[in-house]
Amino acid sequence: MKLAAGLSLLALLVAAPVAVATPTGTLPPAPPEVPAPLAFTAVDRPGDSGDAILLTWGDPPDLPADAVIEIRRAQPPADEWTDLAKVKPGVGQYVDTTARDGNVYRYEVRVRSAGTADSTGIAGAVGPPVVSDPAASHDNWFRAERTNSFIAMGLFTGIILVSIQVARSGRPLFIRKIAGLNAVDEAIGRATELGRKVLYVPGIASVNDIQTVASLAILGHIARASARYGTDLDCPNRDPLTFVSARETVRSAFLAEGRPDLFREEMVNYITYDQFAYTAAVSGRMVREKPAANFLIGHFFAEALIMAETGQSTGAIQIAGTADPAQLPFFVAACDYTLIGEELFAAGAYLSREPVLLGSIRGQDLAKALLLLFGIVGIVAATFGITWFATVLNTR
Amino acid sequence: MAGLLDKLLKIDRRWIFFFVALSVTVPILVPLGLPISTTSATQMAFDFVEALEPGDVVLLSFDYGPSSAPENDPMAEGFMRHCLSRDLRVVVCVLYPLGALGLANNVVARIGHEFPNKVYGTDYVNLGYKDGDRAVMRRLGDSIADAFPTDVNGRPIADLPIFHGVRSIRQVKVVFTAATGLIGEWWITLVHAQFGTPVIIGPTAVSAPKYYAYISSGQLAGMLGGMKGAAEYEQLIGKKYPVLGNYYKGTRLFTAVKGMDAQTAIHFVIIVFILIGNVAFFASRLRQGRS
Amino acid sequence: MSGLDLSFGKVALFLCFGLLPIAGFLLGLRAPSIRRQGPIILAFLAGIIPILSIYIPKRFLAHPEMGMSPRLDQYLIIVAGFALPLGIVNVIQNSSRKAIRRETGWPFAVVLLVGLFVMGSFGIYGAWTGEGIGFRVDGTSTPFKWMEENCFKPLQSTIFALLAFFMASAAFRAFRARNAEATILLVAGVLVMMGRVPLLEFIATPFPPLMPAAAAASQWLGKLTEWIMDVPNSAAQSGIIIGAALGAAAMAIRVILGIERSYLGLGKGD
Amino acid sequence: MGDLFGTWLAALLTLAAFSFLYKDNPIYRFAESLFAGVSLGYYVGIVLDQTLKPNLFEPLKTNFGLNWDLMLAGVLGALLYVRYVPRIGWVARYGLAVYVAYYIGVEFTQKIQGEVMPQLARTIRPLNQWSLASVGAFFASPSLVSLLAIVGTYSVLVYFFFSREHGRVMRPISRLGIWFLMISFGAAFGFTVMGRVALLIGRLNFLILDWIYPTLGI
Repeated sequence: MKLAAGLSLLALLVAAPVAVATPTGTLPPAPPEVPAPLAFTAVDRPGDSGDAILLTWGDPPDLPADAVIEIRRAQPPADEWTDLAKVKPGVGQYVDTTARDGNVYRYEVRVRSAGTADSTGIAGAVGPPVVSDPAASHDNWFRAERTNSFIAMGLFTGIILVSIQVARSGRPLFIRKIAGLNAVDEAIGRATELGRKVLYVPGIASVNDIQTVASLAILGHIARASARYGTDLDCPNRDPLTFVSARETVRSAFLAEGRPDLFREEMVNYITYDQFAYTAAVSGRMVREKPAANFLIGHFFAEALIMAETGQSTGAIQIAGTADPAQLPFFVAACDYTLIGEELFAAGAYLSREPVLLGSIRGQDLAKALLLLFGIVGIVAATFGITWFATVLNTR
Repeated sequence: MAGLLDKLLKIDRRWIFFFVALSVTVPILVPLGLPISTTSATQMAFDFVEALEPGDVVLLSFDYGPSSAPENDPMAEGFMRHCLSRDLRVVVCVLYPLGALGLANNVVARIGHEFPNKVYGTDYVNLGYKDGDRAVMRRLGDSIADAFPTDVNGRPIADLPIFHGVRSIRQVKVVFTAATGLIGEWWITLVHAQFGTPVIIGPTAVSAPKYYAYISSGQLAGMLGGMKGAAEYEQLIGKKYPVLGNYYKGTRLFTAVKGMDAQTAIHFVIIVFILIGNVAFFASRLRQGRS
Repeated sequence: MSGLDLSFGKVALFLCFGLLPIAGFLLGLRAPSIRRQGPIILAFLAGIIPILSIYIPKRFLAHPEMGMSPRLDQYLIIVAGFALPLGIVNVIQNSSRKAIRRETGWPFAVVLLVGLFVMGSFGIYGAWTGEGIGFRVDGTSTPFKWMEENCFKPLQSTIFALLAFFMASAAFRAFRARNAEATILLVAGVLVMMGRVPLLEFIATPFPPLMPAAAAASQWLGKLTEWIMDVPNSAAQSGIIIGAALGAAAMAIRVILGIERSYLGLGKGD
Repeated sequence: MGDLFGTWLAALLTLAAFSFLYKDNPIYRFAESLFAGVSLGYYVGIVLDQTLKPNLFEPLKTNFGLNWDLMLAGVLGALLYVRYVPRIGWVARYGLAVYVAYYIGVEFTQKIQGEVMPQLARTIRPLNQWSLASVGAFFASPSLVSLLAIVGTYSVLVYFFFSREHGRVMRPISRLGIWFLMISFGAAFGFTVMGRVALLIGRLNFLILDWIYPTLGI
């Protein structure tokens, strides 16, 4: 390579005076040693909070190997250019995040190649600059790349709200029988006969966890049943916020059954925040006080197994429910009935016959039907080569 | 035969406990060195880190507690050793409240000693614990310094050289979350989904099955599933980097590969227990059927 | 006052989450219905801002320094910090009552309180002096770190390690092939267990000639396990994820729009 | 963990916790209560030193002008504790509302954009790649794997269909869904055995290698 460069340098030196001597001579002007970038644009970056300008350009075809694209910026009316960045070929774009809303900028892009000699024979030739129109950054109203999830969320919210409205308007809504739930009243009845208490563990997650909120709905129903039957209820808590909500739920359940006298504060009690200190305390209570029925409903983590196995060894009837796939195997294997995954949410609706819950279950089923339809149509289309259905779901 | 099985079923639970303790203790005292096969999810994770270039910034998040340290510690240590061996910049943070901070401090201190040429604040940093898990993740999307104004010792991170050229999670090449519970999943469904940062997860074996759905949907760049995933990873980095290989062979400390011997023994015991339990169950049902 | 940075995000959040609760408190003293409406309006705002910021990048909402949403995220780190030890007040109430009244098991309540105050004061000491709660600069452990390493950590990991024993006893007594579903569960479980560890090599250790056959069979079992995890398991997990996600999203809509209020302790009626 | 007294304390507490296996006894309850207290004290430490100090107190102290509004976050957090004040306990609802609704709002974005859409996209695959060369090749053909993935996911979705009784068509599909669910629960069960035992291995490793061996000088 070096020899070739040296020779071409020599040839240039020889030809240089001739070229200089005949600026408009018969020789066609030598093509610029280094080409200029193509289709250079500078616009506000779309879908952002401002302070950013997007530069795009096409790499010219015959780029020298070691070429680098230099970007410079000036703030009109001032005409002095400041260097901004150097970008390798093949990228084709650059985002200037130092821009500030309210200012107008002009950008200049040119190719610099250290290896190629420029017209004066010195290495480091620079191609002709391409200057952009003036551009100003501003914030945008919508992030277009997320249109698909925006539509999906809007559609789903619409379906849910309409279903809830339909449910509230009094139309009877059907929810299929969930096996685990019929056992709930049977379990409380058994506890009442044996004169032993019912233990309800609402999971260990906080009240911002959706399984916990569903569990509280079921706790409300069980509290109303134990108020009717006069059964003793014990609800040990691990999370302080769940504890407060659980106590309010049980208190209002006893009130709703007209038996506030039966409600005792310590029915709903707080043990500790730590997962395993709480687990040890609850399993100890299962062994010592032998409740007739254990409900393990809500969001559980590793402690599910200890409680399910300990409860099973005391011979209590156990109904479990969680949406976490990691704990379901143990509940399925060690408990009499298990609410699997979504059945936990459906159980809240089934028990309370609450229009809002029934309506949202209907809405979710409708959404599931739409997803299934979309999927099946997508699969058929994909088999015939149309991939739009999968790509439209890509989220960023 | 049936009488024996019934007597077997009635045996005191503590005999089972004794047998379990025995079958875990013996392999610790007498290592067997059984072979460990590599699964594709671990190979994906290893290849992803191998493809990173020196100077790239990675985030190692401690999202587990002492209750799953024997599974997650080897993953976190293995990942940090792998990254420092490839001259990557490792940023450590902790989002799990239950004792994760102590584990992170131990790992960072131990690995810091193993790599004397690596400088705290330039090659690796420990940002400590922060409350608010998903609120922290959302702030990382804009600026790491907003979520973690200081490192674990209270030193402002603005003047740490490791953050040169890195403002938010978008400049981080991969997030490795050693996780139990939900925080690991949130890195996928929040940080990867909204900011695009690739995620490798090191879940406990309990939560590993769920992440196979995320691998097949392309939302995960790799997974080290439970102690077996950690053992596979230790073998892969031990083979590629002789320094690490010698460490893992020579160390007295606990490693996932050593743990796998005891895992094999206990798996054998539990399978036998399940078989005996079910044989006895069917025998008693057969007898009830006849009587 | 002049030195305050009154950028839009901060002022807007102050109006929404500062003045509104104060107004709600004052009005609520007399009008009980406001005690319910106020928090529900606040919940709507706190829930809708993070969602909108994903789609509307406008400066007032999503700009890293000026926007409402990033600033709200910064608030929630602090609020979550306050929420974590919330149980302390209740535990101190219960334990001190139990200790003072000598109820059954009161010595354990004393132990709890001692553990709480010792560890809590080490934490406060570490934060106050700036020594922190991890390793000091010279590598020695702060008192908080010492307690964490030698008291908190062994207790938590050991209580969890009990699970291995309960797992074994459950395997022995509880995991029965009672019906078709439980049978599939157990068969798949045992197959996966055999494919995840070098089980056949372990069995073949005392009989060296069988080792190559065991290794080959083990290899095949490993492939079968990976197939079970990659195909049927991931398909079912995906179905569970989609279903549960729709349920969670529906619940989120109800909570943000104030339809679901049980978490505030408000029954459906009031 | 060089210090001897620390290791001995850790070992004795480990044995105290293991004593629950023998039976529920006072030593275990001592460990259980100590653990409950220390864990709550632990949260005071990490919240104060790692969150409130760097994210609330320091910014207010060093640059009050810029961070004056963080006081509002502190007030909202403190509001959570007002519930223990009689009479005005209801004010705590404001703090609770912000805390719960914010995280549920964030969860809403995760569920649709981060879970439902990618997982649905996962099931949309072409079914035209079959290789009939041999039985082995057939079982490995990509479209068979895709078909199983699709049938598995969709049958599980049909199982979680509640607003209509599972009639002639839906009953077999939902039965198939239960079978897929049980395979995944079985797989989860197999994985969990390893997970649980790992912790026992860790503890016995600690007792043997970090306590007994050094004490015996091995």
